[in-house]
Amino acid sequence: MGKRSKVIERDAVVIRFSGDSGDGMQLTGTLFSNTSALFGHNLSTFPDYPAEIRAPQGTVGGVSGFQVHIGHKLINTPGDYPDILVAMNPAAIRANAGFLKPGATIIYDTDSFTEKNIQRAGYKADPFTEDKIETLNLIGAPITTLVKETLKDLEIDPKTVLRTKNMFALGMVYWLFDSQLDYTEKFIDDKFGKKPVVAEANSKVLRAGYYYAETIEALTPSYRVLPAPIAKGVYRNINGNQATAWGFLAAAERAGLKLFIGSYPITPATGILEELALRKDLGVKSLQCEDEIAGICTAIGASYAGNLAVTSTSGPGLALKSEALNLAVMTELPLVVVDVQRGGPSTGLPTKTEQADLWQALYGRNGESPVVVIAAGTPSDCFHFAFESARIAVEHMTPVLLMTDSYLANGSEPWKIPAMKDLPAIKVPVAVKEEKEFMAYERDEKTLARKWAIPGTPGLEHRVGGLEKTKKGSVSYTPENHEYMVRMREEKVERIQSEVPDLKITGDKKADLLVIGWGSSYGHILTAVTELKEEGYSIAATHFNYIRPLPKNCEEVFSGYRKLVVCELNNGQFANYLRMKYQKFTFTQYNKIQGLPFTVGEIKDHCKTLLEGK
Amino acid sequence: MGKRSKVIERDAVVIRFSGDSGDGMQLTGTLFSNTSALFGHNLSTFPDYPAEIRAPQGTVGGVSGFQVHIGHKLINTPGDYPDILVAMNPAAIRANAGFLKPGATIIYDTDSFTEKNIQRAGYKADPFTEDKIETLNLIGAPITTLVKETLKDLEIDPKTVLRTKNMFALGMVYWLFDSQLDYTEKFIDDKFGKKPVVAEANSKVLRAGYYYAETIEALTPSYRVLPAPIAKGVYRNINGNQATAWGFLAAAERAGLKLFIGSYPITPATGILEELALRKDLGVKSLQCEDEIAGICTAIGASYAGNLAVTSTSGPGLALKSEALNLAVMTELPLVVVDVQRGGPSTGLPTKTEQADLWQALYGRNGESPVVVIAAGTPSDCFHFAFESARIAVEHMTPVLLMTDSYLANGSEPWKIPAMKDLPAIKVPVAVKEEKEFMAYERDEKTLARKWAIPGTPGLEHRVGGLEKTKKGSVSYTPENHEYMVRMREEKVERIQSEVPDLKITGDKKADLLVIGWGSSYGHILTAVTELKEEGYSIAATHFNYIRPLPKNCEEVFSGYRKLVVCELNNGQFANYLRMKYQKFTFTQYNKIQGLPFTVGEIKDHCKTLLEGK
Amino acid sequence: MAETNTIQYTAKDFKSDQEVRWCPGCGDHGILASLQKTLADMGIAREKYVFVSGIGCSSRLPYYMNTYGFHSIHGRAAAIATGVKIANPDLMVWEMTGDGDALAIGGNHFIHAVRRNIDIKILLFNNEIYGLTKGQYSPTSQKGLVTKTSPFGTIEEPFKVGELTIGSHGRFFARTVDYNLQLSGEVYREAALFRGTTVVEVIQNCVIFNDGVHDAITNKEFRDDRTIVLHQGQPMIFGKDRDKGLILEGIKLKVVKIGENGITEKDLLVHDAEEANPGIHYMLAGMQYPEYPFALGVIRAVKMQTYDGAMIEQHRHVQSISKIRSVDELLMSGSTWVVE
Amino acid sequence: MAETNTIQYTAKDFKSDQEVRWCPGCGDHGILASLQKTLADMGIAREKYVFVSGIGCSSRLPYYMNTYGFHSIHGRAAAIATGVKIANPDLMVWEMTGDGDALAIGGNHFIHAVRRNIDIKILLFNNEIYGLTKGQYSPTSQKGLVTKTSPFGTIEEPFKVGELTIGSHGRFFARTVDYNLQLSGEVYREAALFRGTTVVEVIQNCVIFNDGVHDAITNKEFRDDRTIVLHQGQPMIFGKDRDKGLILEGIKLKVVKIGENGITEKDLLVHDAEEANPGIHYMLAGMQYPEYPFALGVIRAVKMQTYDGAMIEQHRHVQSISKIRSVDELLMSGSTWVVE
Ligand SMILES: Cc1ncc(C[n+]2csc(CCOP(=O)(O)OP(=O)(O)O)c2C)c(N)n1
Ligand SMILES: Cc1ncc(C[n+]2csc(CCOP(=O)(O)OP(=O)(O)O)c2C)c(N)n1
Ligand code: SF4
Ligand code: SF4
Ligand SMILES: [Mg+2]
Ligand SMILES: [Mg+2]
Repeated sequence: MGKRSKVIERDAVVIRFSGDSGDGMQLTGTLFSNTSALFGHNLSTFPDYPAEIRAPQGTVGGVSGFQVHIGHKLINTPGDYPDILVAMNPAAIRANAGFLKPGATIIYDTDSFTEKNIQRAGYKADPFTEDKIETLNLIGAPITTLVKETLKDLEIDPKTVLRTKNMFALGMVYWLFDSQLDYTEKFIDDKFGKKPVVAEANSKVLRAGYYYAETIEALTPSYRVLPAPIAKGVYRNINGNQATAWGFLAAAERAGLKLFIGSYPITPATGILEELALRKDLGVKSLQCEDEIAGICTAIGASYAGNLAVTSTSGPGLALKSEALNLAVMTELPLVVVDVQRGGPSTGLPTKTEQADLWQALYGRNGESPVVVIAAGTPSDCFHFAFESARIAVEHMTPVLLMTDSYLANGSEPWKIPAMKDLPAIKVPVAVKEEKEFMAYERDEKTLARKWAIPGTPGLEHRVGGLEKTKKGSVSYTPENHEYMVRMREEKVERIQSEVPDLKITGDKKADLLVIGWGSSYGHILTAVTELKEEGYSIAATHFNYIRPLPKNCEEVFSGYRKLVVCELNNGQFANYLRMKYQKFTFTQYNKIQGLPFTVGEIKDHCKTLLEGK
Repeated sequence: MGKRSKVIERDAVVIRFSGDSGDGMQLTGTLFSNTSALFGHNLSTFPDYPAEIRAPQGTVGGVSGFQVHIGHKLINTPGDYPDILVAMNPAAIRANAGFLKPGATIIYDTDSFTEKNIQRAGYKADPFTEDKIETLNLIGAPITTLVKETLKDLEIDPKTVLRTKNMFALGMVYWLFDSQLDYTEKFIDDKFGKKPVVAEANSKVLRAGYYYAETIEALTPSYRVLPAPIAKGVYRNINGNQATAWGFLAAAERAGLKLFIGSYPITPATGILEELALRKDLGVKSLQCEDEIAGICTAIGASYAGNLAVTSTSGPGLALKSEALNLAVMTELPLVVVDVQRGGPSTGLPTKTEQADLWQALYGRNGESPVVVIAAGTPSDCFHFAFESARIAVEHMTPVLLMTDSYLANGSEPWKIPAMKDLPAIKVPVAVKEEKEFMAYERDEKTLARKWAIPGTPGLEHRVGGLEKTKKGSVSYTPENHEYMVRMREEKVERIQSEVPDLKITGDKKADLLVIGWGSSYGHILTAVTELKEEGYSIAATHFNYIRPLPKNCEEVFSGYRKLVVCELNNGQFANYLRMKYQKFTFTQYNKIQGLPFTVGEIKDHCKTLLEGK
Repeated sequence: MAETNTIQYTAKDFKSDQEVRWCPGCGDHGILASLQKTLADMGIAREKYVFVSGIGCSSRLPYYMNTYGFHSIHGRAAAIATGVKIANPDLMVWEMTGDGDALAIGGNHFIHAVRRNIDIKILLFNNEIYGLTKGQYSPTSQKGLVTKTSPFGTIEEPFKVGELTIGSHGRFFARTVDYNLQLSGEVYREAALFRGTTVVEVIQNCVIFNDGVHDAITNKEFRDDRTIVLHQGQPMIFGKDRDKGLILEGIKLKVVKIGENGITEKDLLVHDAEEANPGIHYMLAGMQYPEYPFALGVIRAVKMQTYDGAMIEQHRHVQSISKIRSVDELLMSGSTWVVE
Repeated sequence: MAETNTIQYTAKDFKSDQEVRWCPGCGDHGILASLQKTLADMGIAREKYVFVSGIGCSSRLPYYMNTYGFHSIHGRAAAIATGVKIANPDLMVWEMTGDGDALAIGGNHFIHAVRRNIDIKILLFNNEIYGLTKGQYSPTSQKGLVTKTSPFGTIEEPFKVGELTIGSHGRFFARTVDYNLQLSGEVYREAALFRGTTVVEVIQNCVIFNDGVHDAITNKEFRDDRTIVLHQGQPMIFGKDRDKGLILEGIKLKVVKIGENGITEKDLLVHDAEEANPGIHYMLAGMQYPEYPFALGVIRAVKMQTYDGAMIEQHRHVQSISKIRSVDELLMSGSTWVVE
């Protein structure tokens, strides 16, 4: 397929599609990653939407991006900075100028570089010199003109013609990677099946882009990324919200319960509700409620009545749910609350990522209010931890807070599809009528969980509620009973520690520096530490998914290192939590509060400073 | 006034009035304490209501109590256990049996010891033997009969007759203390001015009780508590909620602002709203809102529009306010949120006291959300700290969380009335129109507070809101701006440390044990440590009213002691907070989670164990 | 939902072992008694009932019913009840609430439950005061009422429960009085049998904090002249001597005297609770003494698909067309690839 | 409140320096333009205006007004606006809100603001969808609407804004359409001049997530035949040829054709927005195509004391009778004693 003057073989490549909200960049990115996945690459993706639905065309505020990281080694992040940027207009250059790899390639539509667009993007005249990126590998193509030309014989309206520009760019990129066009052509056929002309137009333009790239000499170097050595199995791409939703479906099936979700839409959590709303075929009861409070309250009602109940939200919504969450604590009902974190405080940065709801999750309620707190580490991880959250909630009769964030929710990666039979069965502690009087708060000796007495069962009629209760379930203001119950609720949650897997270490058990992370920074920390180790540093990493209770072996792990650094996207919440729990260790902290994930480079730099300053 | 076979002179005496909710015990206790105050005693009082409005008559659940501690030395608590119990029925005996001083006197109405009442109280036949208190100084009087007898010539209905029983008991108690009846008679005249027969009946019965006590020999020993050496001034009794409300009134006056309160009723905080609703004469704008969220939101609106804005609630209400509190954090508006803590989690023990909302106050919000947290130590203290909270909120343009609790809210003590001119003037950072463009988030160099641009001012039109903002007040999603603003908001709160008074020490700067408390445990800890010191132990105490920021000299203070113990009415929240902030010290903790304040005895016992186990 | 009339119960079967803790003389006692009696007569199995409540004196009721009960948090009973009903449509879900619980903090859940027409039976104890917190005004307190938080009288107009219900797209609204066990029993039964959100406002006396506030319409001496009990298909007659009635004059209701100005029973409006057009029900629910008699009985009862019913239907429909029947099938659906 | 007609402004004076970020073609642009024009014409000093909003596309409006503005949190605008107005009754407070913001999460504050009759001007942008969060159904979405959270169609009935407003004891309700700048201007002005809570429902098109949902009544071709613009004191006539009208038949409204069956203009109902009895307004607000024309204009405008006005009055009254004029005096009042 055409000559290639220079082919660069690479372990991994990062490519970013960037353009106006209307330019179809999300779709383009998705198609590219699916094709890569089919080819056998490891990959990780991250979309980056503007906060406005449609910010003014051509402005930086309106730029929509989609980054894909493909590789034949393990890919743990969507990549810090792109090797290849596809920029549909000057604003896309401006938005990305500060975030490109040295020597990166930029493919751009020269037709879009009109005076008006250049100025709208905030440039005076020449984007490349003004942003000092004229040294990069710039590949301009008159995409708009070429697209019009390509489609001049088809009978379609000009709007539709322009909407195919992204396919031209995608075609060019495919040539760069020597990829097949089949998958994308099939997708186009499926999508526009009902409008054959549109399908034809898109295919035509896709191929036009491909051949254009082949034709012009400028398009070197081109890239080759070998397929990755991947475990056998059936795979699919999955993002964090979908994985979360599906994890709950799996848990419901393995528990033999109906799944109930009561939620109120909020970015970036809405996807969970949307995904589950589709699953009427699996009997999911999805309620879009009037507000977050109703979201959790309907879930509590459903839990009381015997469903596996879930409510999903983001930070501001979690704040609203906190009073009712305590009702679940007091009534000891199983419930999973998902907090897909975003930038705070208040409305904050609603479309950006952050890990600053940890305090709220642990402590944001009146009184002594223990709940289980779990945080997922990667998009596909969300499946596992959603399942785990539901399992723990049901088996231990307790609310569980599952924390993900904007980065996980929207990011996606290939995921090896598990079989339901390989997942553990969830044991539901249903109360049954016995001879003796039913005691609503009688506890299992081992777990301290009470039994789930489901309305409709004859003979188990009982009352629960938010007031302090005796073992029987009657209201009690007795001092000793209250202290006893406070300690029981606490102890019940603490005992779950016996089921929490031990911390794992990446690297040696003893070293100069241990990098500690939790939740969504997993991939970045892992990559940074792996690379540093390869570079010869004495370093290791460990990662927390279980925040409360913490794993048993924390002390043992921490003891192995001279320095400990906690990296998180907030002002040090987990670091402080560890300080409080493990007073004898000195935890330094590395924080970023910018609405963005860490870059691998940032973590490496910080670790080097720590190691060199030893 | 009659012979007294034996008069016991005492530094302090604790007396508890106890009876059915309908027996008027709260009024009796209040009258007794006011009389004592007039006589010149130091005192502290604590009422103890049942949770139900009217629990079934004659049951323990329906017992209403009022405890008064009077003394001629400093009185810091309402006393652990009473020296004298006035019990209007068997249930009152049952409710208090476990909480009496050795050798205590019990005055009771023998007429109420009917078989029915005895059984309702949960006894079989004889309360005194069944509860093993027959050894105490029991003084039975046929109060019901005597009251009927006294009033037989007055034309009043039997219900009213029975309602005067409390006055008979009060008369007996007054004789015990050789008190004057003037104050109470005047009170009776004022209260029943419109119903002279009722006034006469009450006075008659009061005197009848007094003379009855004088007549029966059994009424020895009697007590004499000398007046206390009290600072000159005008005094009044004040409870915590009233003091809080008045502190805000004072602050508004000293700031030259109108006071606004938006609240929703909730036990035990309602009194603040009720008190301020009375003050239309001082121009207070009091709104009883539809819920807690509206309470804080109306207050935020009022603050935006230039009022000194306050919202008051208890734990569950604070949970509901947390989302909106973050709006105040983000918009940097002055606001005081009062949390009158009660037993939690959830509805918990709504009429009982606890200090378990500390975590929520500090951390119960999404994102990085710094607010000032202040806790009052005694009922009258609430005045000072309400004033301080308002001052800090306004001068530093920040929300402040003021924490009191059920114990402070309902407890009362004499309070030396301050003059407004002696309180500091509050400097309001009002924005004024200048030449240059108005920047909504421009900060004062020293405090980092922004200016308050009050709607209605020409030329300062601007927008604020919950999204992250630039200095100018425009929405910004820029990574660096967000990190900068997060740090500014944090730093603004931290800088208030320069105005936080240093920790004070009761006892020596170096000793074996430092007892650390915060908020309402002040009196109990102080008393316990003072007594232990007098008993020769190497001990000191320090107390926190400023929780965030903490006082500057914490480290210095902590360094002076071999052991540190944090006493609080929760499961160790402040202890953990200190662990996180001062990692190098080892804090032990002493907790009680029973809906009750500490007793002095408990603290002493625990300290002794710590000191002896050294 | 559960079938009726299958089991023989007496009111006692619905009494729990908990001591009733309302003030002596409180109207809540009557409500409880009437409810226990009604349920016993319905013959639905006891375990099928769930009583959900918020917080308030009224919200204590579930403790006294020997059924499943959930005494939740302030204002949220409607949302919790919704969850219970959706989770298990086979249960009969009652919500016990007060004027503060349902209409102050719980206002949003109230209007949305009504709008959705979810099959829960709401009993709103309207004593026009916050009882449990010892006497603050509520959203139904009459303007000017002096309470602890309105020492100089309130300055806000109250909601009328019926107007708010119908304004929220309500299909069932009825009203009764605490002491009238007979009427209450009838109304509760109608509510129980109706499929959809039923709002029953119970005029309730709080002897401690708002005693006698309903006197103008509940006092024995005049109540027959100042209230009208509406019955389906019956002319709107009222008065001790049954000599007064209601007619429509222009766009308004009007009280007339039978026999005067040639008015006969035939001229009166005939009550039709099942009329879908809400206009007349809205006016009936809003009637207030002295201009009008205060309306009792079932004022509106218009059948409509319930939310829970529609959900069941939609599930059935989707399940009949979807190819996905298990999580395994779901996970394998759409774009996947095989690594070998 | 501020006096009108004192200052000369043009619409431009009310434009802020912020870039307008709604989608091209969004109905919000028209609302903004009409509002800026109306305010300029009112002649009230710019600094007297406060625009409070919640969260949603609609709630972005305050950024574009060169007045005081508070873009708050989701659903709470009514409560915040209430605080602003009470704190400083001299301000003119506008609330910008959406169907989700005002009626889903903000439902409780909405009905209570309306009930209290606090003098705030509510503009509810009704696009029957959640725009900002990218297309979920709202409490005003028509039953059956397919959205991201209702992939098989919603199963709940919508609120009608006018019914809920009147059911909450509302005194002012009006309706206009985004693109109709003329009518909108008139309605906004009426709302501004009315003392009390004014609810203006603006029928708004969301081009991205619910495009054309109002077409049946907004399409140029039929809109004159399917809507009726109500004018105070005018007969209820509508239609392209102004040949249709409304009459009352029994307890219901009915559409008639002038000229048919002997009907003349005189037989038609005459609009009286000031009629206190809410029955007819309730029916007018509830009218829906195709049975009825959809009503626009000021449907209800009944004067009543405002909450803010009543508070000022009560303050004056108490201040005239109380002896306490300063905190010092308060602290010294009641029982005190002197220690010398
Ligand atoms: C979140 C929260 N806010 C406030 C309260 C306090 N509270 C309990 S009941 C109540 C009002 C009760 O009034 P109503 O519903 O009319 O019941 P009633 O006691 O009159 O029957 C209030 C304000 C609470 N328990 N929880
Ligand atoms: C507490 C909270 N919950 C949810 C959200 C997410 N949210 C923002 S706007 C919105 C709905 C907006 O709908 P509407 O009010 O109709 O405004 P529109 O965008 O349609 O103008 C939602 C659910 C939020 N910002 N805050
Ligand atoms: S306070 Fe009122 S409503 Fe509550 S139990 Fe007593 S009488 Fe009934
Ligand atoms: S999403 Fe809809 S409502 Fe929002 S700006 Fe775009 S068109 Fe307008
Ligand atoms: Mg009530
Ligand atoms: Mg909308």
